Parts: sequence; structure tokens; C-alpha cells
Amino acid sequence: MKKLINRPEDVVRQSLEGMAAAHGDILKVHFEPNFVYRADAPVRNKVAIISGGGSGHEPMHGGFVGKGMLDAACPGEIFTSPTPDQMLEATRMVHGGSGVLNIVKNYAGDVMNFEMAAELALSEGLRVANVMIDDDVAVKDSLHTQGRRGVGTTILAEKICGAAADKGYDLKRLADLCRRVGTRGRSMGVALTSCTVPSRGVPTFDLGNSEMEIGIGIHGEPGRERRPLASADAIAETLVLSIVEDAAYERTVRDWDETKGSWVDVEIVSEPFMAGEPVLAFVNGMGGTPSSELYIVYRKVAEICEKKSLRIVRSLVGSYATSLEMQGCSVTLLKMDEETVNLWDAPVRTAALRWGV
Amino acid sequence: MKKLINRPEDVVRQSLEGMAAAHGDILKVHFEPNFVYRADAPVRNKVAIISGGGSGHEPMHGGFVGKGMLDAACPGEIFTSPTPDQMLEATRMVHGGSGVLNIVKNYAGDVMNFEMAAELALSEGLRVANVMIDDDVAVKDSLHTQGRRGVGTTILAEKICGAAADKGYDLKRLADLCRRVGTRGRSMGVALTSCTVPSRGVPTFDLGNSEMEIGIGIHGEPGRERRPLASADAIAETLVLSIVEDAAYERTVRDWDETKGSWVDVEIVSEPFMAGEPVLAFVNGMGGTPSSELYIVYRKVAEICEKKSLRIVRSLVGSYATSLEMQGCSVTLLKMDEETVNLWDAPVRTAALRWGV
Amino acid sequence: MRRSEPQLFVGGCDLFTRAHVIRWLSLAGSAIEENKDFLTQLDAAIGDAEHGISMARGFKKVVSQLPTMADKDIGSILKGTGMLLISSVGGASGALYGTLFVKAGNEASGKLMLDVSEMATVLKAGLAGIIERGRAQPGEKTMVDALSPYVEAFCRAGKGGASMAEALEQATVAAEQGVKDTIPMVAQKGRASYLAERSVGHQDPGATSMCLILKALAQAVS
Amino acid sequence: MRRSEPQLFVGGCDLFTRAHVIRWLSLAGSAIEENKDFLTQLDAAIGDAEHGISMARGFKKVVSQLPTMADKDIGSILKGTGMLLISSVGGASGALYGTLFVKAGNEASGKLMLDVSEMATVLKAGLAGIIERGRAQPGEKTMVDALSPYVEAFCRAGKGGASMAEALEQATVAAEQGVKDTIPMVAQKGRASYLAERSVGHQDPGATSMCLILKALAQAVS
Ligand SMILES: Nc1ncnc2c1ncn2[C@@H]1O[C@H](COP(=O)(O)OP(=O)(O)O)[C@@H](O)[C@H]1O
Ligand SMILES: Nc1ncnc2c1ncn2[C@@H]1O[C@H](COP(=O)(O)OP(=O)(O)O)[C@@H](O)[C@H]1O
Ligand SMILES: [Mg+2]
Ligand SMILES: [Mg+2]
Ligand SMILES: [Mg+2]
Ligand SMILES: [Mg+2]
Repeated sequence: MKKLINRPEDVVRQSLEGMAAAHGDILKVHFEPNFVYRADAPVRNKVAIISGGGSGHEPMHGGFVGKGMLDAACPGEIFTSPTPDQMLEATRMVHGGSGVLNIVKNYAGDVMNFEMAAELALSEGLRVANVMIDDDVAVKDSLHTQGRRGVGTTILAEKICGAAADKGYDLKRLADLCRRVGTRGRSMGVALTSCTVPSRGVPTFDLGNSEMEIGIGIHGEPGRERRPLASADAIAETLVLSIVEDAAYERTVRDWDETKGSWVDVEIVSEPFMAGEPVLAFVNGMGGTPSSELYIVYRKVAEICEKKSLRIVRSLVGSYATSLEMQGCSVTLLKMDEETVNLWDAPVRTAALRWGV
Repeated sequence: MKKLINRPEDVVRQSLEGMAAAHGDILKVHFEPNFVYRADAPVRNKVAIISGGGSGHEPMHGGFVGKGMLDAACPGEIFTSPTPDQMLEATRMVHGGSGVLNIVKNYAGDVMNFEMAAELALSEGLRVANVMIDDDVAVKDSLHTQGRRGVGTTILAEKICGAAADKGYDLKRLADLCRRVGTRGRSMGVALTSCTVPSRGVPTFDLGNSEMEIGIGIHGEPGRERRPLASADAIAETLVLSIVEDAAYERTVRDWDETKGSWVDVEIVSEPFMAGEPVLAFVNGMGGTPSSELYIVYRKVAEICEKKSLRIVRSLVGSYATSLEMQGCSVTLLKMDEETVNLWDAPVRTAALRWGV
Repeated sequence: MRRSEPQLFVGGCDLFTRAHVIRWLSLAGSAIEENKDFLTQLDAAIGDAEHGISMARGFKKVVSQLPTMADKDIGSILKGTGMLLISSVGGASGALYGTLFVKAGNEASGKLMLDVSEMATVLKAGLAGIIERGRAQPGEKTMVDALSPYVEAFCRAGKGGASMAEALEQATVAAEQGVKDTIPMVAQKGRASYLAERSVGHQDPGATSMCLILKALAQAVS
Repeated sequence: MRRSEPQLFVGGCDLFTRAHVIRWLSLAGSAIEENKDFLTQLDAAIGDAEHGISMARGFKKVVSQLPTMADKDIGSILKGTGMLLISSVGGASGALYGTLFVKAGNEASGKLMLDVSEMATVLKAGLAGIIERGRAQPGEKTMVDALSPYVEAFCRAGKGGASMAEALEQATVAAEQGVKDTIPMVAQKGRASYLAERSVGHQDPGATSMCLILKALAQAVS
């Protein structure tokens, strides 16, 4: 295992310490329980946004804490969802009197821990909404699986909702926006190499020299299929077509019903992409792939989108939702409209995403 | 070889095409000869800044083209300095009537090709100054070597000089500033793995599972020394101490003498770091190292700087000067003063570095 | 052949005391620690390669806190364990094991010992908690496939008049079979469900850790 | 035993014609292409693993342009070659080989053929160009260590009355020795210089490619 780390058990803490040391103007880090929060938290009269998930996906989510994006991020152990006490403490720290939106990636662990956290916060009289992102088209079936994983769209939702919170959206409107973004984004990823969980010390899966794993998540989980290694163009085509040709996707999610005071099941649907639609195209690196390669993929993604009459109105290329040092990438397409384009363009000031300020 | 590429010979071009497609609001790309330039070039009455070097170091330099940084970047083939016709065309395209500063990393090829380019531009009546960055303390001797390589400080110089050009510095003052930044920065790097040049297809060097290469450049060249793989803290300590304990460094550089109309030799000196000095600390990833690990290194860098009474007034953590998909990092420390801090903070809008705008 | 009032003796075979709870958690901690790599390896095949690491982290914490819990009632010990697991394990298993222990603890609130029928109620509450939280039904290749047959077998044995030790023994056998039964299953919950048919042929890590913990329960009273 | 006016025949052994130049460049192109991997491997050991790739890219371009250059004078062919190398090779060798050919071409400006003494002047101009651009002295483990003894041997042979072919032969032997001599040297210029003592024991890639090109020169007239 070749990593710039000290003891495996110190990876999460020391990485957070480094972030705190490097970005004191943007964020602070609370330890035990661990969470990253805006240096100027709480922001009064703004809905606070919290996200979180296992570590090993950096800069997601700590790198997105700051003005115009997240108020706090709760990092779990490597590839392990955070625990409710982290979210509860973070909620107490950053809520500014207008409620808290939790943006949760759809993994059994994340969902359950965020639900427990929400129950605890609600019992303290805080207003909380949990919105789940489940955009990974590699997972086909919602009935016989945990449902689709939350991947690239999460970051886009965090940016867009962060701007909306800045603009004064209330909790209900913000949660609706977040759900809308969630249902309009689709992603698909590929791994060229496995990652190595530090405390395990060996690669999570073995991939031959001329193999790749298509339809992976971001935890070094095996994907849908192992295939012979292909060219960047062929890979881009597989990823984009999986997304663009994905049919309507229905599923049931658990929402907190404020009036009933309990979780209720809600049906939601993602509509397929249609010719002529404006989209944001996001090519994401898995941690071990240099940006030069991501641009080669982006080039083909743009070409295919054009062929499919999808208008790319905004783009993002970089390693934002990673799997430790895995080589590979994912593609996310998000349907846009005037509102979300404006929110995307609004100023953001975080360690990993910054413009306009 | 596992890379997201198509044919090795298309890597540079297709990556540039992807950049052009993704960042049309910031930059344009000219092909044959290849260069990236500001979408709004030429900017009248501003000294234009051009840099360049081999490809494979992305985002350096194309990712630094835009308002507040570079006017153009000339990418060579992978790890091969660009050719004078690229710089000449770029110069013609971006010069705004106030001269052009070429920021050149000290490699035999880069220096010679930029010298030839300057000669050509000068012969067309354009005012040009070349300033060389040679900050890599892994190279000890200036008399019996090509001199120190240009690495991390290059990016800091590009940012600072870009801001100064925006503020109206004339060519002479800008070149002096660039030289000053160049002599005040020092860097040192480490590789945990080799990179693979696409057209070669095999790793440039073999490194055992528990070995690392200390004092590497950014071209997959072997370093000064092979050592047993160490912890992030031990590596950070080696890198920072090499920088902080580096003595005064004298060398002769070739400057264009406008009055004589010929190259002249100039002696320049870098003074060692001194307790109490304000510095910018830059932890740079080599392409295959995730940001979480870079923060672990940064944490220790900050700790050692504090111990050595160096005040970190600004910081940068990320993969900015890479070696394809190499795992590893470099540390750069740059002595700062009020002028350079203000210039560092000034707005910058490029694909890879952006704030304030 | 029953003796007169053996079930009233603390530490006796038909009553489950708080000393048993402490012994159980300590044995479970050792079992998890010993099988840490094995559990992680199972998770690597169909998950994210950390189940053993996460569980070991949690149980280490629990074991380190046992001395401070030993003088509490069974409900408090179980709830305390649940809270420690919730805040240290993370992931699906942190939430699920945490809920299991908290719900079981709620049921055992204030109790210093449990008889077989009380034990059945406590175990059922734990199982219900896991199902409510995770919504997994038996047959979906999860820890429920170890716990559910365990609870069923325990209740059956209890109703048939088995002693605590006997009931736990029989339940353990059912849990072990339950773990084996996960191998041919297609995962339908948790991370393994993404693999769909590719999850077939692999033993579920959560069912495996569950079985280790349940085995320790029988050991604790033996 | 000299025949009456053999040196006036285009293609004769004592005159170097533009047809020879074209043949030379074409042979040099083949030699570089054949040794592409070898050169890159040498560069991997003490450089950045692309010397062969870069040189092959440049010479491929040159060879493809030979038909358009064949009817020009020697100076123009050499300068044209230099410009093509400058704009296609990149790196240290692009600048250096480019300068070599441009400076040599300047010296051969307007000429349709060169005799031995003119050839010596042209070669010396090329060497001077490389040294001016790269500032390497003999003994610093660079292409100069192949070219410099070559030029010296050629001049010596020429002064001693050798024919073009003989002089080129003798010069080639000197260049080959020059390449071998780079092996024990400590690099003091270019990328290999960063390695200091670690560069000892490796043959310089630039000296090697230079020798290949110079060998092709003798072949071209033979
Ligand atoms: N919804 C669920 N209900 C019951 N058990 C589940 C559920 N989801 C996952 N599990 C169990 O959790 C185990 C994995 O635990 P863990 O590795 O902590 O989860 P993850 O890494 O996916 O967060 C699985 O083997 C399975 O037994
Ligand atoms: N200053 C110099 N003068 C003469 N030759 C040089 C000089 N620097 C490098 N070289 C030659 O160039 C060769 C390397 O060429 P190349 O691989 O193109 O360079 P790089 O990759 O360093 O830009 C070396 O082997 C050496 O012979
Ligand atoms: Mg996990
Ligand atoms: Mg090179
Ligand atoms: Mg797991
Ligand atoms: Mg080279």
C-alpha cells in the first residue's frame, strides 16, 4: 500500500487537521464528534445545509463547506457513513433558526444514520428535512435493491441548494429544490484500478491489467460488470449512453412528515433525458486520475451530448467525489433550467469549489 | 498501462480539445501550433504573460490561463518542452502592446526553446523578457548541473505576476517581480510510484512496494535518492527540512539585454529562509494522490514551519503541477511580503485556480 | 430433573443476569476482534471492505466501557452498548446494531435479570428494531437472516420449556444455518444489493458478524 | 590513384551533393525510427523517457518533407530540416538538433555540393551552434561528446588528404568512441545532470542519437 499517511487509524483525523490548518478563513473542524463547519457559522435566518458520508471521497464533503454551499459536513471513517452524534452536534452548531436540510447519499448506512440524527434533532425541537440523492444508473432496480446510490449529483445539489439557501429559500422550498435536482441528475462510473482502504492495506478488488469495472460506486464496491479495458472514447460513450438512455425511474423514499410527526413513504420519479434539454455535464475523477485524462473524457461526453441534442449549458471537470486513490471517472448529467443555472452561477467559497467571491 | 485515453499520440490534442469544450468562457485553444490563450486576448495595455512546458503536468499551465494569471500557455508533447513556433504564435496572439513576460521552468529544453522563441519575437519588434524559475532544492549544485529545476514556485509566480500585470506593472517591473518570486521560493518532491508516459506504455522507473524516490522532478525522472517508504510525517519533515535548511543558492542566468540586443549573464542569489519570515506553503499532488493525503502532509508541514518560526500567511493544497498519474507530492515554501500577499489575494479566474471573481 | 429454585440464583442457567450481559459483550468483542479480517474480507467481496474494521472499532469501545456499565441494570447496559455502537461503528451496521441494542435495552429497562420468556421479548424487540430501521425482510441476504431464525428458534425452544442455555444453544444453531443460507441469496438490501446476481455465492458479512455476537451469548451462560 | 575529375561528378565520393543530403536524412530517419525504443530507454534511465519518441516524431516529419526539399540547395535543405526539427521535436534535443542544422545550413547557403574542406566548415558551424545554444563542453555527457570528436576527426582526416568517404568513416569511429565515453561520465548538462553521480554507468541518449545520425552520413556517401 502506497499512501501519504501515517497510521491507518489516524487518516481521517489528520486529514481533517490539515484542512483546518489550510483553510482557517473558510472552515473550522470540530473533533469528537468530527464535523467540518463554516468558520462564520451559524448564519442567522438562513436554512443551514449539512451533508456527510464516509471519508475517502475528498473533497466531498468537507471541501464544499463554506459560503454558498454547505454549512457543515460530517465525515465518517473511510467508506463508512458517519454516526448520528456527528450530525446532531453539527446541527446544533450551524442551525441559524430557519431549519436544517440534510443532503444524504442513498446508501443504507447514510440513510439510516441521517434518519437517526434527524429524529434526535427533531426531538430537540429543531426543524430538519432529509433529502436523499440516488442518481447512479448503474443500479437498475429500485424494488429489489437498496435503490440507486448517491454519487455525482450530490455535489451539484449541494452547490445549487447552497446558493438557494443564501437567496433566502425556506426549508420546504429548499428541500423541494434539492429533491428536484436529485431526480434530474444521473451518473455512471468506471474504475480502471481498485482503491486500497488504509486499514485493510490491500486493494479491495483485483483488476487485471487489461480489465475495467463498469458501473462502480465510490466505495471500491465491485461494479455491475467487468469488461476489457477500453479507450476513453468508448468508456465515455458507455457512461453517457447509460445515462441518456435510462428510462423513467420510480422509487419510494422516506420523508419526515412534520404534521404527522413521523416518517412517511413518498413516491418520486426521475424522468428520462429528452432532446433539446439544457444540461450540466460533470466529469468526475476518482482520485488517481489526472485532470488531463478527465478532459479527454469530457471532450467525448460533449460530443455525444451534442449528437443526442442535449445542450451543455454548464460543465464541471475535476476530482470531486473520489474513491481514495482509485483510477477512473464518473459522468453526471443534470437537467438544468433558468433557476438552477442562476443558482449554479452564484458565488461559492469553499476549499474545493470557488467562484464569484 | 491504465489510462483514460485513446491513442497515445492523441493525448495532448484531445485533452486540449476537452479543455476548450469545458472552459469556453475562460480560454480558447489554438492548434498547430498548440497553445491555450485567454478568451478575451489580447488585453490592451497590459503586459501579457506566457508560460509553457511539456504536457503531463496538468493543470499546469493551461489550467492557469485566464484573468489574473496567464495570457497564454504553450503545451509541448508529454514531458517535452514546447517548440519556439508555439511561443511565437502565442506571443503574436496575446501581446497587448506592453510587452510579454515568458515564465520559464529551468529545464534545458524549456530554456533553449523559450530563448529561441524570444529571439524570434524580438526580431519582430516585440518586447519580451524571459524569467526562469529554478526552485527545486533536490538539485544541489548549480555549477556542475543544469541548475535547479523549475517546479512548484512557477505556479505561485504565475499567480502573483498575473495579478501584478492586471495592476499595471510594466515589463521591467514585472520581470523583476517574477525573478524575486523565483529566488524566494524553494521546493522538494517525492514519488511513491512512477508515472507511465502514454507513448511508452510502461512505468518510467520501477519502485519496489516499500520504496520511494526522494527529490524527484515532475517528469518521472529518477530523484536524488531511493529510500524505504516512510510515513507522511517523516516525508513532510524530509521535504520541509531540505527547503528550510537550504543555504544561499547562487547561479548565473541568461537575460536579454535590451540595450545591447543580446543575451547577457546575470548572477542571482536565493537567500535562505529565516525565522520569523512570512511564507506561503504549497503542498502539491503529483496527479495520483488524493487531496485527503495532501492535507495529511500539509498538517505536518504547518507543524514544522511553526517549529521553525516560519509564519504561514497563505497556503495552497492540491494537484497543480503533476507528473501524469504519479503518486507523491511536493512541498513549496515561498517567502512573502505585503506586496506579494496582496497580489496573491487578487482575483483570479482560470480553470484550475479561481477566487474573487 | 429440575432443582427447587435454581432460576433465582444470579448466574444460574435459567436466568440471564447483568453479569451475563457483561460477559456476553466481552466475549462478543473478542469474537469480533478475532474475525475482524474475515468480516472485512466478506465485505470486500460484496461491499466496501470495512465491516470487520468498523465492528471491531465499535466493540473495542464497548468492551473498554464495560467496567463503567457493570453495576447498571440490563436495560441500561444494552442501551449504553447501543449508543456506543451507534456513535462508533457508522455505516449500515452501526445504525442497525445500535438500534438492536437500544430497542432490546428499552425492553429490559430496569431489569437486573431476565428469564427465558423475558429474554424472548427482549430479543424480539431487538429484531423488530432492526427491521423497522433497515426494512429488510428475511431472505434479502442481511443480518436479519441470522437474527430472525435465531429469535424464532429461541422462542420455540422457550415455549417448549427449554432452559436459557438450551434455548440459546438451539437458537445459535439456527443462526449458523441462517448465515449459511445467505450464500445462495441475491442481496436485496445494503451495498451488496448493487451487485444483484453477482452477490450470489458470497456469505453476507452482517449475518456473519451477527452470528458471532449471538454465539457469544450462548457462551456467556455456559 | 586519382582519376581526372571525379570530384565534379554529382554523387562522387569526394563531393557531398544535395542528393547525398537527402539520402543522409532519409537514412538518419530510418536509424532513429529503428532505435526509437532504445533511445527512449536510455532516456528513461537518466532522463524523462521520451528522447526516442521525440526524435522519431521529428525525423518522421523531416523525411515526409524530403521530396519538397530535394531540388533546393544544401543550405536550404539543412535549414529546412533544422526548422522542422525545431517545431516538432521539442525538449533539449529539438532546440539543439534544430540549431545544429540551421547553423550548418547557414554555412552551406546556396551550395549544391560540398568538398571535404567545405564539409568541415559546415560541420564546425553546426557544432558551434550546439555549444552556443546548450553551453555544454566536451566531457559533460551530452550529444557534444559524440559530435565534437566526430568533427575533430573529420577535420584531421580532411587535412591529411582523406576522401569524403574516408573522412566520414574515421569521424564515425570517433563518434562511436565518443558515445561509449559518455558511459562513465557524470552528467553536467540537461536532465541527467540532476542525477549527479547516479548518472554514471549510463550511456547518454543524446550522444547516442547523434551518433546514429552521423553514422547515416557516412552510409549516405558509401
Ligand atoms: N437495510 C438493511 N437491513 C438489514 N441489514 C442490512 C441492511 N443494509 C445492510 N445490512 C447489513 O449490513 C451489512 C454491512 O454492514 P456495513 O459494512 O457496516 O455496511 P455499509 O458498509 O454498507 O454501510 C450487510 O452485510 C447486511 O447484513
Ligand atoms: N545543454 C546541453 N547541451 C548539449 N546537449 C544537451 C544539453 N542538454 C541536454 N542535452 C542532450 O539532450 C539529450 C536529451 O534530449 P531530450 O530527451 O530531448 O531532452 P529533455 O527531455 O531533457 O528535454 C541528452 O541526452 C543530452 O545529450
Ligand atoms: Mg461502509
Ligand atoms: Mg523531455
Ligand atoms: Mg461495509
Ligand atoms: Mg528526454
